[in-house]
Order: sequence, then structure tokens, then C-alpha cells
Amino acid sequence: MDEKKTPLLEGLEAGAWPSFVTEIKKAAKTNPGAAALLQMLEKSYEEKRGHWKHGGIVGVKGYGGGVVGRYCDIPEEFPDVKEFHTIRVNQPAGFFYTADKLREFADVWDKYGSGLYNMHGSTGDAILLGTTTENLQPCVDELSEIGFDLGGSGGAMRTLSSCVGQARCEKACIDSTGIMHDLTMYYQNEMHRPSWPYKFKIKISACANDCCAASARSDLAVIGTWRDTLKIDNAAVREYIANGFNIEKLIRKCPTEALEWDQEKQELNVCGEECTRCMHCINVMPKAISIGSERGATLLVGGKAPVVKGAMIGWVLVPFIKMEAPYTEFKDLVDKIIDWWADHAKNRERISELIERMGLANFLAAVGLKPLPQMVNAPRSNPYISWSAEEVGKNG
Amino acid sequence: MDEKKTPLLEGLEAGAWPSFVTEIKKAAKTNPGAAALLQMLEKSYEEKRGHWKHGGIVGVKGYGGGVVGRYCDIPEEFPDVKEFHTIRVNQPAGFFYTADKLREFADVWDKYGSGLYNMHGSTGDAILLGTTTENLQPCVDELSEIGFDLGGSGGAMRTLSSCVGQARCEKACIDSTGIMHDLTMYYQNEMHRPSWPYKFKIKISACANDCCAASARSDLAVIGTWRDTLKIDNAAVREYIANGFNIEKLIRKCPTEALEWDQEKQELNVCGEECTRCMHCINVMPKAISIGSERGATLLVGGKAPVVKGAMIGWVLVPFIKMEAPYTEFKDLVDKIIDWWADHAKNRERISELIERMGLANFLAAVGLKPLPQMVNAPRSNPYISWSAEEVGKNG
Amino acid sequence: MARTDFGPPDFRELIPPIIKENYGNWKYHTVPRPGVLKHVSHTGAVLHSVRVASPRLVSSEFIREISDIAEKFCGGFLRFTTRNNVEFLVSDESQLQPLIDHLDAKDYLIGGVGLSVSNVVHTQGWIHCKSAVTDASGITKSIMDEMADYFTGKIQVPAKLRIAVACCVNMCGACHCSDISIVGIHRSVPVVNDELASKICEIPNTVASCPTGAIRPNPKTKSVTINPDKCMMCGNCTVVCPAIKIMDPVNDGVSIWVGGKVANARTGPMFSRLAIPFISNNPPRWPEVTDAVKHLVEVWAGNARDGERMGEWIGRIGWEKFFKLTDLPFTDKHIDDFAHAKNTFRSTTQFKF
Amino acid sequence: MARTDFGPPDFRELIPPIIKENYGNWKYHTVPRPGVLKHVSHTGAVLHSVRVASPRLVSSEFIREISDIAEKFCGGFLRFTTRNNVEFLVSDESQLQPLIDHLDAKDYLIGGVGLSVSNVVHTQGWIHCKSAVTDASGITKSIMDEMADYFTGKIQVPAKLRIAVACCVNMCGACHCSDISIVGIHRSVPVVNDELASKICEIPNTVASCPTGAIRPNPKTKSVTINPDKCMMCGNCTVVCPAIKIMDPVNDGVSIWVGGKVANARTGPMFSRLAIPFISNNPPRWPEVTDAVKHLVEVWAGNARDGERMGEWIGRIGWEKFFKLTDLPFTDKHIDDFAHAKNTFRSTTQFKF
Ligand code: SRM
Ligand code: SRM
Ligand code: SRM
Ligand code: SRM
Ligand code: SF4
Ligand code: SF4
Ligand code: SF4
Ligand code: SF4
Ligand code: SF4
Ligand code: SF4
Ligand code: SF4
Ligand code: SF4
Repeated sequence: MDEKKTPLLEGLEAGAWPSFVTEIKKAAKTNPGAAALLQMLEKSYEEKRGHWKHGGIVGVKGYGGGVVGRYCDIPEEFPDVKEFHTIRVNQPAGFFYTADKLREFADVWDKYGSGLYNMHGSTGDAILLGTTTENLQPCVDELSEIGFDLGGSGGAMRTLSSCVGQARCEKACIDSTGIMHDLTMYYQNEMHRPSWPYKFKIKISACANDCCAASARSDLAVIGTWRDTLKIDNAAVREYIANGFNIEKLIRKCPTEALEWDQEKQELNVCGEECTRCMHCINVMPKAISIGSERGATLLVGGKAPVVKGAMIGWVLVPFIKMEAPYTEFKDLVDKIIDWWADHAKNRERISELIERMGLANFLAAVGLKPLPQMVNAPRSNPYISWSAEEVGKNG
Repeated sequence: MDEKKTPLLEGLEAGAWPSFVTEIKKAAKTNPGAAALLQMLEKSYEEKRGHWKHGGIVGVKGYGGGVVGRYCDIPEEFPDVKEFHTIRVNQPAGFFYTADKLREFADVWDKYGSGLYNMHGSTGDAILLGTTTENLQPCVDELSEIGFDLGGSGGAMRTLSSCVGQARCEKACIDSTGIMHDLTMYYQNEMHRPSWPYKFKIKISACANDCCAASARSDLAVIGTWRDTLKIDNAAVREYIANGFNIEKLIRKCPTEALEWDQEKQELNVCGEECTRCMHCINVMPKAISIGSERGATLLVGGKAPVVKGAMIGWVLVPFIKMEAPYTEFKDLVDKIIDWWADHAKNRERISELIERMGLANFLAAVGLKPLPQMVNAPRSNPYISWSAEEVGKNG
Repeated sequence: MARTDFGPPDFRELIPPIIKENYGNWKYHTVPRPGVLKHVSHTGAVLHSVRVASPRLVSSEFIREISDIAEKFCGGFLRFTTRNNVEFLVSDESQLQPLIDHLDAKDYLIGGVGLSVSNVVHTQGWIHCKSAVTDASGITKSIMDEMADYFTGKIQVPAKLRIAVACCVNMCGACHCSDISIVGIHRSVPVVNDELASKICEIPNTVASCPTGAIRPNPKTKSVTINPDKCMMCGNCTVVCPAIKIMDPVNDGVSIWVGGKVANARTGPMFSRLAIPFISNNPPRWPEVTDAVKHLVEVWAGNARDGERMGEWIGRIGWEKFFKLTDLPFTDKHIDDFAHAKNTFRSTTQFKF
Repeated sequence: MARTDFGPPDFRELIPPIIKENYGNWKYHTVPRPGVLKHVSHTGAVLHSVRVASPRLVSSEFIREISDIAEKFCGGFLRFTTRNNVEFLVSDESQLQPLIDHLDAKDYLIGGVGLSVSNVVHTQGWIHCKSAVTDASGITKSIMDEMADYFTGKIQVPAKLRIAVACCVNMCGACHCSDISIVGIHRSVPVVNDELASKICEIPNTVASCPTGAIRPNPKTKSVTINPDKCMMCGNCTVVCPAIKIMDPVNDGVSIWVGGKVANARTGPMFSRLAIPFISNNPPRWPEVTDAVKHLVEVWAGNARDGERMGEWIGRIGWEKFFKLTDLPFTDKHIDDFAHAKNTFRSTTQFKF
């Protein structure tokens, strides 16, 4: 390959943090697409602007999405990134891989694409970064042979994501990875054939620490919790204290004043009714305090980024739901939510924006959920209550 | 008078709390308007509906407001309340009266009106409750002879109100009653000749306890505060403690953790920089803790009831302003606020609704105030920042 | 022509000499007994204020009577409070007990000071307002008959408790920031008199008056149409157009709100929030309303910590626990659906079951 | 036709035996050294996870190298984290130190665990997105070069600190809830190519796409007009209509936001809020941005109490103090003026000077 200079980017190869420039360079050694990308990026760094065009729909057989079409706006100058589409490959739950699986994956991609990846995309996919229209189909075909399917894009169920959960975490109240895999299989059609007003995302964190940032970034967040009382092993508590742990500080930081230290008995007690399962005490004393036994999840609806009506953090829709295979209650609810949304939403209107527009109470009625104080920080403060004709008498 | 039965209302004469029915009855003994009011009210109690009509503008010479016209909707049945207008009499600051003044007041009203009062209306006026169109002018004329002027109504500066302040309170940081009187005199024209899009209310509380509920009910709330540090008399603190005062509890309730109890020195200390002058410690230990020396006020803008865009609690407009006669800085600012509001507001749009519609930053620029973090709970969370063409370069 | 714009009487001419002399120089106060404030100045001067309940709606007879009392015991000096109580200003300490005895004999209720339930800030009601959905004075009297012992200090409460009553959503008062407030509300869509409207209604203003955009011009009738699905019965259109009526004795009534405050003490001001969406008007004593208020006060008083106002208590325990402790149903009405509704949705898994 | 809808590889076939055996049965974990997690199961089984930094944008060479390492020390088992770090899953404790030594030798950065600054969640940038206002990878690399010691645990911090970078306001990631986030923003009103628009623009959709109603149809040109006073440069219209362009190298750049969080630990999730409205793009190293981030981290680390995330710290001290301590100017840009702005106004006199 004709090696042009990329002095600006080279500036990003120094330093302790691993360099994406170095990575692109590695790929560029053998891959013309990657080499062109480097050159074009250098140009962007010089000009302070991107060089990708708007628009351009591409696809593969049997799928309505999973591929993001991308064309450079100066194809004359950079013919090798004229077409540079990404393939969204659905990641294994929990982002678990084996060396073999990864190598197979790289083999396919080296054959058909740039040899560059985002491991992983923000939604969770293993993103294959840049190939031509021509190579899409064979690449996807070969990926399917090694067991990798496409993720979501467009007005569809998006690739799900979860925290590592019970696979490696003592705090997991639900089987987040198992749930993710089950739901992913269940929603294959909804994921692969966009037919909704906009994207719909589900993410699963197995406890309120929310290690996959579900409540901020998913239309429906599944967050593990428990309904009884957390467990305290007081022998372990005393051990922590013997090792210098400051129990007073812990108690002060409990947001609900649910914890009490009995100095005499050297015993930490919790009032289960007060505890809001914030995880704090469990986080700082994992050996001594652990999650309750009656486990399930809280569902939050509406998390999303700012576009268009402002960012939202998902709000409580179902305070507690059992999450046991085959997750029928959950799936039924999701069906109802999607139905109502698909029926009423405008183009590019996320579920939270629709609920905001139509009213939470109306939404709850439509999906058959009872209004609960857990759903709100506080009841309304304005006196603008609506009453339906059925609820009231006839004006005398 | 023909005494008809009012059994429902009579039910409201029993009980420990003083009865307004008894009061109406007292007036009804000699006043046909009051007697008719009682009858009509009984009818309202029977029918569960009011009997006052919409509309009806009345007035007195030289004034555009101060009188609220009221007509009953069944004048045939209750001719004596056919016209039953209220007169809003501007109360003395701090609601101070002498026996003589009150008697003079009652004499005039017995002559021209129902002999019924609201002492006082929610805005602050001494409300004369019910007279005829005919009697309005002579009543107001005679009131003026004993030194009582009208308050505000309509699209005008409304009657001001204040807490008792320095007249009887150790917490007063400003002379709330003096300020109220001065401003009332200054805004006589604005109060008496409505020419604005809607009402504008000013209330003055001499400290953050806000005993005249200014921040909830006035477009511009003046709340006394200080800029240095509150004062602690530690001898008095020790006295409190000796008498059983729980100092730990006080410290826990300080919202800013500004207080510290030095057990060894038996000394209570405050960090002036942390203290947000919430008044709590001063409230519970008035003998030991007192307001700072560099006194002035915080101005809050926008407090109001729900109609139309929802209720608001005034928000910080000026963190600190000296409030010393003749209050020139304050009056200049009010002028600017009113000018901007009168220029831009729609009919029946309060200042806070206008600011909400036009943007707080635009408002600040218009009235010449610098944006300050004290004005907000938190900066914006949405990325929708506007830039004017002057602020940026020319698109290259 | 009569003189105008001379303003109210100057309060400086209406204050007792002790206040003139100690103006801005008070040092501290104590509450020697319920309903009485003792203010001590830096000079050592002592002023006692004796606070008594007033129905606010008073007669000339009442005015004259309190004037006589003030004259007899206070050199003629008295004032009203911002919550419409009367305060007798006693400069001569020897007159304090005689005044109290006199007030007791005359059945005045002394109280409302400090940790107590003070007077109800209320509004005109059927007595004088065209918009009234209920009678504020009647409800106030009914409630305070039940609350008298809380006013006088016989029953103690953890903190101040402020009740307000407004006869419509205009909330003339501070209902939106009271510990407990009772607000008159409608429950039916207004009725348009098309014929009248075609003559007197300013159509664009009327359309604009509706906060939810429920009103559309109706070119056929030269009037307006109201979309019942969008209407939230606020009554604002009836203020702008007299051909629109919303009064409805069958469906009008009151709602109850809790947890508001105004003072910045400890916590900032708070809005009152919906506790009970609707109770029918039941004059003369609105027993369901007084029961509800009593119940709310009792649950609060029984559960709050010392110094915790209603809203601070709820803030600590959470609304879900409030509804549990008060045994009030939580309904679709409690969920905000007005302009800023989404700010009330709970964006955290932290809640109690 | 190739098979479809068979889904991702089943993770159950990709987890090491120790995880299979102890699935859902972990008891607790410790952090034996920075970057390493030791999970102990109820059966006594021990799994070590060694976390290393990844640039996220990686090559096949990288993929093969980490595969080789995993094979050598971990029986071939590894995973990625939700913040794009790589975790080597060590079942055989005797392989732990050799693995660490190997990683050190190869200059992998071990860290990101516990109280530390972990990897930056970031987005495509100029590398692949048509909407990119800046380059997320370049900024990320520049920042993390400065933060490396915070990642490896050489420098300690009071709590977790999460940084995110998004190249436009779409914020693909969790910028809106990160301790520090860097977001690409435009500062100029989009330019409409009327001729093109008249051909390809779906006018009603385009008009509807504007959150502030700044776009009006222009019947004359069969295109649309943008009201510059109403436009807040969000770029949403450019997604809907390709004839509208907003890219502007002179005025594009980034904004910095602070204090967001996602976890429900102690406090509920919080939004990130504006700290610095604008910094020009200054590739390749965006020194003004990295300085600002470093400064923010240092002021936080120097002032926060143990366990206090950025937003919790600011919540305790107040934004006015935050701006004072960081010496950042507070401007009109910081004051919200979007749909729910009034909820951000301070309705209390409680503030610090
Ligand atoms: C690739 C990815 C960023 C990355 O570098 O990781 C990405 C890239 C794009 N996002 Fe995104 N989004 C990606 C995750 C997200 C996330 C995070 C998440 O899913 O957890 C969000 C925030 C959460 C949310 O959905 O609200 C996100 C919010 C958006 C939005 C704003 C949506 C909103 O309602 O606010 C848009 C705008 C749009 O859809 O028009 C958008 C649009 C886009 C588009 C499709 C815009 C475009 O047409 O160019 C980008 C394609 C770029 C490209 O070159 O591939 N992307 N996007 C992420 C998907 C990878 C994957 O499949 O794993
Ligand atoms: C008399 C009084 C109630 C009382 O019993 O004390 C009152 C009575 C009326 N108010 Fe009020 N308001 C009274 C204080 C208030 C207050 C409290 C205050 O000023 O501190 C408020 C809440 C604060 C505020 O201004 O927001 C208040 C908020 C309203 C509103 C809603 C305004 C808003 O922007 O939300 C309206 C509706 C309107 O103006 O159309 C209103 C309208 C009315 C009208 C004029 C409606 C009408 O045309 O019938 C009432 C006249 C009734 C009558 O028979 O006199 N009144 N009104 C109060 C005035 C007495 C006085 O001058 O002292
Ligand atoms: C007389 C009066 C002012 C006036 O100009 O008329 C007044 C007078 C005093 N107030 Fe007040 N307040 C008066 C209405 C208010 C109001 C307004 C209202 O209720 O509508 C408030 C705001 C209420 C709210 O937050 O909803 C108010 C909030 C306070 C507070 C803060 C209460 C708290 O939340 O802790 C204090 C401090 C305290 O009580 O320790 C206070 C303290 C005081 C003190 C102790 C001040 C002093 O040192 O003299 C005065 C005697 C208090 C008492 O009654 O216990 N005053 N005070 C008002 C009596 C009304 C009544 O008859 O009951
Ligand atoms: C590996 C990972 C999950 C995964 O499926 O990949 C993970 C794993 C663990 N998290 Fe997490 N968290 C992971 C992303 C997150 C995220 C999401 C994110 O950063 O985008 C969050 C929400 C962050 C936020 O609030 O903005 C998150 C908030 C927590 C918290 C609560 C933090 C706090 O605010 O106090 C804990 C509890 C703790 O650290 O004490 C926690 C605790 C843990 C524990 C200790 C759980 C356990 O017992 O095993 C795990 C090791 C923690 C560590 O890194 O110190 N994890 N954790 C993610 C590692 C990301 C990385 O490479 O840095
Ligand atoms: S969300 Fe909870 S269960 Fe899942 S990895 Fe994080 S701490 Fe563990
Ligand atoms: S989980 Fe949170 S709320 Fe519950 S006891 Fe522990 S610290 Fe308190
Ligand atoms: S507001 Fe403050 S100064 Fe005024 S009466 Fe109340 S406590 Fe005293
Ligand atoms: S006034 Fe309030 S904030 Fe200041 S020290 Fe006293 S209790 Fe604390
Ligand atoms: S609250 Fe409504 S009904 Fe009552 S006085 Fe005010 S405007 Fe009239
Ligand atoms: S009552 Fe209110 S919501 Fe209903 S039509 Fe009239 S103004 Fe609109
Ligand atoms: S943040 Fe914006 S520019 Fe960056 S990848 Fe997402 S859509 Fe593209
Ligand atoms: S950039 Fe945003 S605000 Fe400006 S016109 Fe386009 S959509 Fe509207």
C-alpha cells in the first residue's frame, strides 16, 4: 500500500493508554479499507470535520436491519472507503467469548472486511467496522456458519444487553445473562425486521448497581431486586469491624436509616420495611451483607438519550416481577407495551415520549397495570385532574 | 327584618372555633345586606352551588380598581344582595391597628355597607364585604377622610404585604413593614390604575422563615437574609444545654452540616461559608443564635397559584441586595422587570409564565442581571444550548 | 374630587410606644404559655402578644369588641397576623393575666403559636365569589372545631401545621404550599351556551385560555367546542367567556392536598401534593372532609419526628409509605399528567414495597 | 438461503467450567490488587478476573493476541465488560501472577476495578458516523493517557468515576448519566439547500422534527425556513432531511457535563449537567478538553468525601460552590431553557454566596 503520512494521528500513538490509531495501523498493514480510513481520518483531523455521507440503505437477505450503510463523501479521494458499512453482530450474553470463537470471528472479518472492530458498540453488539456492499452478504453468511447472528437497527427491538450477573457476581438477584439470551431468541423476528415507529431497547442488570446502565439507556430496564429483607451475617460484620471498618459511616450513608448498630450486642440490624434495596451496604460489606431471598426484578420504562424531548432515566413501571423462565408475564407485558406504542407513536417517537404525551395513567390503563405510589416520586401538585364522564354523576 | 330560618348554617354556630355564621348574624341584626347574604348562603348550602354572577365592573372616581363588582344571580329572590361589591382597603403594614382606628373604620362601613369584613383578604387588604354600587363612592370618600385608601385589583400592582418584621421580631434582617409602606406609597399609581397584562404582587418577609408566604404568593418576593455569618452566643448555648437542649439533634438538622459542637470547649461553631441561612438553628435557639450583621434581602421572582401553567414558588433572582431607603436599586429593578413583562406578556400571563416561555437567560439579559449559579438548583441537563450569531465564528 | 393615592395609614402611627422604642432591637422571644409570645429587647423591654382565633369573616361588633379589649388591656394596640389571627399587644406585663382571663371568659380561643395548628388561610367561597366550588368558611369552621385543641396547645404536635382552604383552583391563598389544603374542584366538562357565545365570546381569547388546547372554534355555531378528552376541568375558560359554565352541584366538590410548606427552615419550600382526589360537598359540616383532615393530622402527629413538618415527614418515609400509613387509595388521579408530569416519575429503583 | 434468526452464540457454551459450576452461587468478592477481582463461591471455588484496558476500536491482531493470552493462562476464557475493558478469567490461581507478568510485559494496563477511573464509554466519531461533531476515539485516547494512573490505581480516588464521550447530542452511550461527559455540539444554525430540499425533503416530517418549532414550510421555495432565534442547534432536522446541513468546522466543538450517575447505590440515578458549554475541536489531542477533565477530576478527588461520586459531592456542596471550587464561569448557557427548564430554577433562599 501507498503509505501516506498521518502526522496528526501519529500524535495519538504515544501515551500509556492503548491507541486506536495503532490498531487501525495494524489493520492497515494488510487491509486497504483500514488504510484508507486512516488517511481519511487524518483529513478529518486536519479539517475538523467528518467525511461520511447521510443516507444509504444496505442490507442482507432475510434481514431488515443489522447493517448500517455508510458512504464517504469524497469517494474519488478515498475509493477504498467509498462504501464502509458496519455490521452489528449480536454479542453473546455477558460478553463471554472463548479464544477459539474470537479467532473464528476474526477470520471471517479479515476475509470480508476492514479487520477493525468495536468491541463492543454502546448497545452491546460486536461491531464489524467497515466493509463494502458486495461483501456484506458473504460475510453475514459466513458469520452464520460460525454461529454469529445479526443484531438490531432501525425501528426494531434492538440488541439486548446485560450485566455479567450470576455468572460472576454475588449480587445478582436475577439471571441477567440467561434472561438476555432467552429474550434475544424470543425477539429474533422483532429484532431483525424493523416494523416499529422507532427503536426499542431492553437491558438487564441483575441488581440496582445497574452495571449495564440499563435505566439510562433502555426503553425497558430490568433491574434485579428482592422483596423480603437483605441478610446480615453478624460474625462477618464483626470481622470487618475488627479489621478497621467504620460501621458508623456505613449507617450514615444508608439513605433510609434502615440500619442500626447495636453496640451492646455488637449486632447490625436492618429494618426490611424501610430498606429501599439501594445496594450500598451490600456493596461495601459484600462478605457480611447479601441480597434477600425472594428475588425478582423492578421494571423501569422510558430510559433514553436526549433526542428529541430530552434525556430520560427509566421510571418505575412494575415494582416487582418474578423473572423465571419462560418469562411469560414479562413477555406479555412487553407485547402490550409495544402494541400500544406502535398504535399511537409518531415516527421517531420513543415510548417515554409517547407516555409523556398521552399521560402515564392512560398508558397504565392500556397495558393493564394498576397505578402505584412506587411509580412516582410524589403525587401531582397541580389541581388539573381529569374525570371521565363515566366516573361522575350527570350534571343536575 | 323578616327572619327566615337558616338551619344548615345554624349547624355552624356550635363548636369551639369562632363562627362566621354568628358574625353574619350579628351584622344581619341591623343590616339587610348581611341578612340577605345569610339567606342566600343557606340556599347555597342547600343546593351546593354559589349564587354570584360572572362579570360586572364597578368603580370609584380616580381609581381603576380596588373594588370587586359582585351581583347575585337571583336578585328577585334576594334584592338586598342584588349588588354586593367588595372594597379592598389597603391594610397598614404589619396589620397594626389602634382601637380608635378600627372603630372609625367600622363606623364608615356600618354606614355604607354590610357591616361585614374579611380581616384580612389573602393578599392583605382589609376587605369590606358587600355594598351597593350607589354606596361605593361615598364609602370610599369617607374612608379617605379617615386615612384609608384602596388596594389593588385587576392588571395592576397589587396590595403589598409583609411580615411583622423589626416591629416585633428578633429575626428580621430587613425592615419589612417600612419597606412595604415605602413601596406602597411609591406604587400608588400602578396600584390604582390597572394598565398591565395581569396582576403583579410583591410581598416582603424579613427572614427566610417567610411568615407572609411571599415566595409562594408573590411575583416578586423580598426575603431578608445576611451575607456574613450568623452569631453564636456560646454562654447562651451552654445555658440551653444545661436546660436539657439536645445539641446533637440541632446539628443533625442543619441542612448544610455547617454547625459543629466542640465537646471539649463546649462551644458551638458555624462555618459561615457553608451555612445557607435556613434559619433553623436560630429558630430553635433564639436566645443563643442570631442573624448576621451584613443584612439585606434575596429577591425571588415568579411565585403564584396554579392558573394557568401550574403553581410556582418564586425562584432566586437576586441572591443579595441591600434594602435601605429609598430602595432605589430595588425600584429600578422592578421597573425593568415590569417594562419587559408589560412589553412581552400575553393577556393574563404572569411574569413567571412569561419567563418560562421566553427563557430565564433572556429575561436576565433584558433586566441587566448576570446569570449566577444561585439562581438554579442545577445547570441544564439537556444539550440544547443556543448560540447567537454574534457569539460564534462564520461558518468556514 | 376626593383625594387619591395617599396610601394606607402609616403603621408607624399605629404601633405601641414599646415597639417604637425597640424597633429592630428585639433580642429573642419565648413562649411562656400556649398562644402567648414574650419578646425581649436588647434594652430589656418586654412585649407580650396574646394571639386569639378569628373567623376572619367578622362583623363590626367583633371589630368593636376586640378594640375595646385592646383599649382595656393594651393601650388600644392590636394587630392581625398573616394567618388572620388577632394579636393583643401587651406592653404592661401586669395586664397579661387579666387580659387572658378576660379572653377566656369571653370564649376567645388563645393559641396558634409555636408547634400548633394555626388558623386556616381561606377564601371567599359561596359567600362572595362567583367561581366558588365550595364554601371555604364552612369548611374552615368545621375543620377548626375539630382542631381547636391543636390550636390551643391542649394536644401537641411535632411541628407547625398549616391548613388552607380554597374554593377553586385559583387557590387565592397558599394552598399550593400548605401542610394540608382543601381545594374546590370541578369534575365535569364545561357547557357552552352556543347562542350566547356567538354574541359575547371573544373566540381567540377563549381558545387561548385553555391550558390543554381542549377548546376549538366552531365556525358553524360561531361558538367554541370543548374536547372532553382533553379537558381537565380547570374552569379557566369560564373566566374568559361568560357563555361557558362549569358549575355542577352534582359533581363539584373538594380535593385534599398535603405536604406543602413555605418556610426555608431546614428544607426549602415544597408544593402540596394530592392525597384525596375528591370528596363531595356535604354542607354544612363536610364530615368526610373534617374526618380526612383529622385523620391526616393524627397519622402525621403519631409518626413524625420532633420538628418534622408534614412534607418533611413524607419526604423521609416516602409517599408509598404515606399512602400505606394513611390507608388512602392511590389512583390514576394521583399521577401527574400536566405539563411537567415526567419530572414526578420515579427514576430510581429506590422505593419501599 | 442462509439460515436467519438463530441468535447469538449461547453464552453458556462460552463460560469456563468454574462459572458453570458456581453459576448463581457466588458468595463475595475482594480486590486483591488493583485491576483484579477475586470472586469466591459458596463452595469455596475462587475465580480471578484480571481487567485490562482496551481502546475498544481494535484490530484482528488485538483480537488474536488477547485470545492467545486467554488460551495460555485462562483455558481460553475471557470476556469484555460493559465499559469495553477486557477481562481474563483465571480459574487456576497459579496462573494469576504469570498472567499479570505477561500483561505487564506486553504493556497492557491492568486496572479499572473498584475506586478508579474506568474505561471511557464512547462512540464512533469521525471514524464512522455521519453525524459526528468531533472524534470520540481521539478525545478518549487523549483523556485516558492523562488518566492512566487513575485507571491502574496508582492515584486513588474517593469513588468510581465514569467518563463518557459522544460525538453528537444523540449521545450514543450514557453521557447523560456519567460523572464526566464530553458531548460534541454545534453552534450554528443549519443551512438549508432550498433547491435540493424542494426535491427530496419531506416537509411535514421536517417541520415536525424540530423540538422548538423553529422550522416553517416556505411555500415560495417549496423548501423550509429556519428561525435562528428559536433554533438550538440540535441537528435533529438534518437526520430527517438530507438537504439541511449543520456541520461547521469553525463553530463545532464539545461541551463538558458533570455529576451524572446510573447506579442506585446510596442515591438514585442522576443526569449529567453542563459544566463547560464549549471548547473548540483541537485535534489530535484536544488539550483544552483533557486539561478540563483532569482539573475536574482533581478538584473532585481533592474535595469529595470517601465514597462520594461526583454528583453526590456536588449535591452536598451545591452547584454554586462547585463553580467556585472549579473556578469555572457560570453563564447564560448553563441556565436551562428547554421544555422543563423551570424545574431547575432554585425555589428557595437556601444557597451559598
Ligand atoms: C454504533 C453506536 C455507537 C458506538 O460507537 O457504539 C451508535 C451509532 C449510531 N447511533 Fe446510536 N449508536 C449506538 C448506541 C446508542 C445508544 C446506547 C445504547 O443503545 O445503549 C444510544 C442511547 C440510548 C438510546 O437509545 O436512547 C443511542 C442513541 C442514538 C440516537 C438518539 C436516540 C434518542 O431517542 O435519543 C440516535 C438518533 C437516531 O436514531 O436518529 C442514534 C443514531 C445512531 C446512528 C445510527 C446515526 C447514523 O445514522 O449515523 C449511528 C450510526 C453510526 C455508525 O457509524 O454506525 N443513536 N445510540 C451504538 C450502537 C452499537 C451497537 O449496536 O452496539
Ligand atoms: C378576596 C380574595 C380571596 C380572599 O377571600 O381573601 C381573592 C378573591 C378573588 N380572586 Fe384571588 N383573591 C385573593 C387573593 C389571591 C391570592 C393570594 C395572595 O394574593 O397572596 C392568590 C394566589 C397568589 C397569586 O396571585 O398567584 C390569588 C389567585 C387568584 C387567581 C389565580 C392567579 C394565578 O395566576 O394563578 C385568580 C384568577 C384570575 O385572576 O382570574 C384570582 C381571582 C380572584 C377573583 C377576583 C375571581 C373573581 O373574579 O371572582 C376573586 C374575587 C372574589 C371576591 O368575591 O372578592 N385570584 N388570589 C383575595 C384578595 C383579597 C385581598 O385583596 O387581600
Ligand atoms: C405573627 C406571624 C407574622 C405576622 O406578620 O403576622 C409570625 C410570627 C412568628 N413566626 Fe412565623 N409568623 C406568621 C406566619 C408564618 C407563616 C405564613 C403562614 O403560615 O401562612 C410561615 C410559613 C409557614 C410555612 O412554611 O408553610 C411561618 C413560618 C415560621 C417559621 C418556620 C416554620 C418551620 O417550618 O419550621 C418559624 C420558625 C419557628 O417557628 O421556629 C416562624 C417563627 C415565627 C416567630 C417565632 C418569629 C419571632 O421570633 O417572633 C413569630 C411567632 C411565631 C409563632 O406564631 O409561633 N415562623 N410563619 C404570623 C403568624 C400567623 C398565625 O397567626 O399563625
Ligand atoms: C464488569 C462489570 C459488569 C459487566 O457485566 O461487564 C461490573 C462489575 C462489577 N460491578 Fe459494576 N460493573 C460494570 C459496570 C458498571 C456500571 C456501568 C457503567 O459504568 O457504564 C455501573 C453504573 C455506573 C454509574 O453509576 O454511573 C456500575 C456500578 C457499580 C456499582 C455502584 C457504584 C456506585 O455508584 O457506588 C457497584 C458497587 C461498588 O462498586 O461498590 C458495582 C460493583 C460491581 C462488582 C463489584 C460486582 C461484583 O460483586 O462482582 C463488579 C466488579 C466491580 C468493579 O469493576 O469494581 N458496580 N458498574 C462492568 C465493568 C465496567 C468496567 O469495565 O469498568
Ligand atoms: S448489576 Fe449487580 S448483579 Fe449485575 S454485575 Fe453489577 S453488581 Fe453484579
Ligand atoms: S440496601 Fe441501602 S437502603 Fe437497604 S439497608 Fe443497605 S444501605 Fe440501607
Ligand atoms: S419572616 Fe422572619 S422576620 Fe418576619 S416575622 Fe417571620 S421570623 Fe420574623
Ligand atoms: S442557619 Fe441553617 S444552614 Fe445555617 S447553620 Fe443554622 S441550621 Fe445550618
Ligand atoms: S379560590 Fe376561586 S372561588 Fe375562591 S375566592 Fe379565589 S377565585 Fe374565588
Ligand atoms: S375547563 Fe379548562 S381544560 Fe376544560 S376547556 Fe375550559 S380551560 Fe380547557
Ligand atoms: S453520538 Fe452522534 S455522532 Fe456519535 S455515533 Fe452516535 S449518532 Fe453518531
Ligand atoms: S437544528 Fe434543531 S432546533 Fe435547529 S432547526 Fe434543526 S431541529 Fe430545529
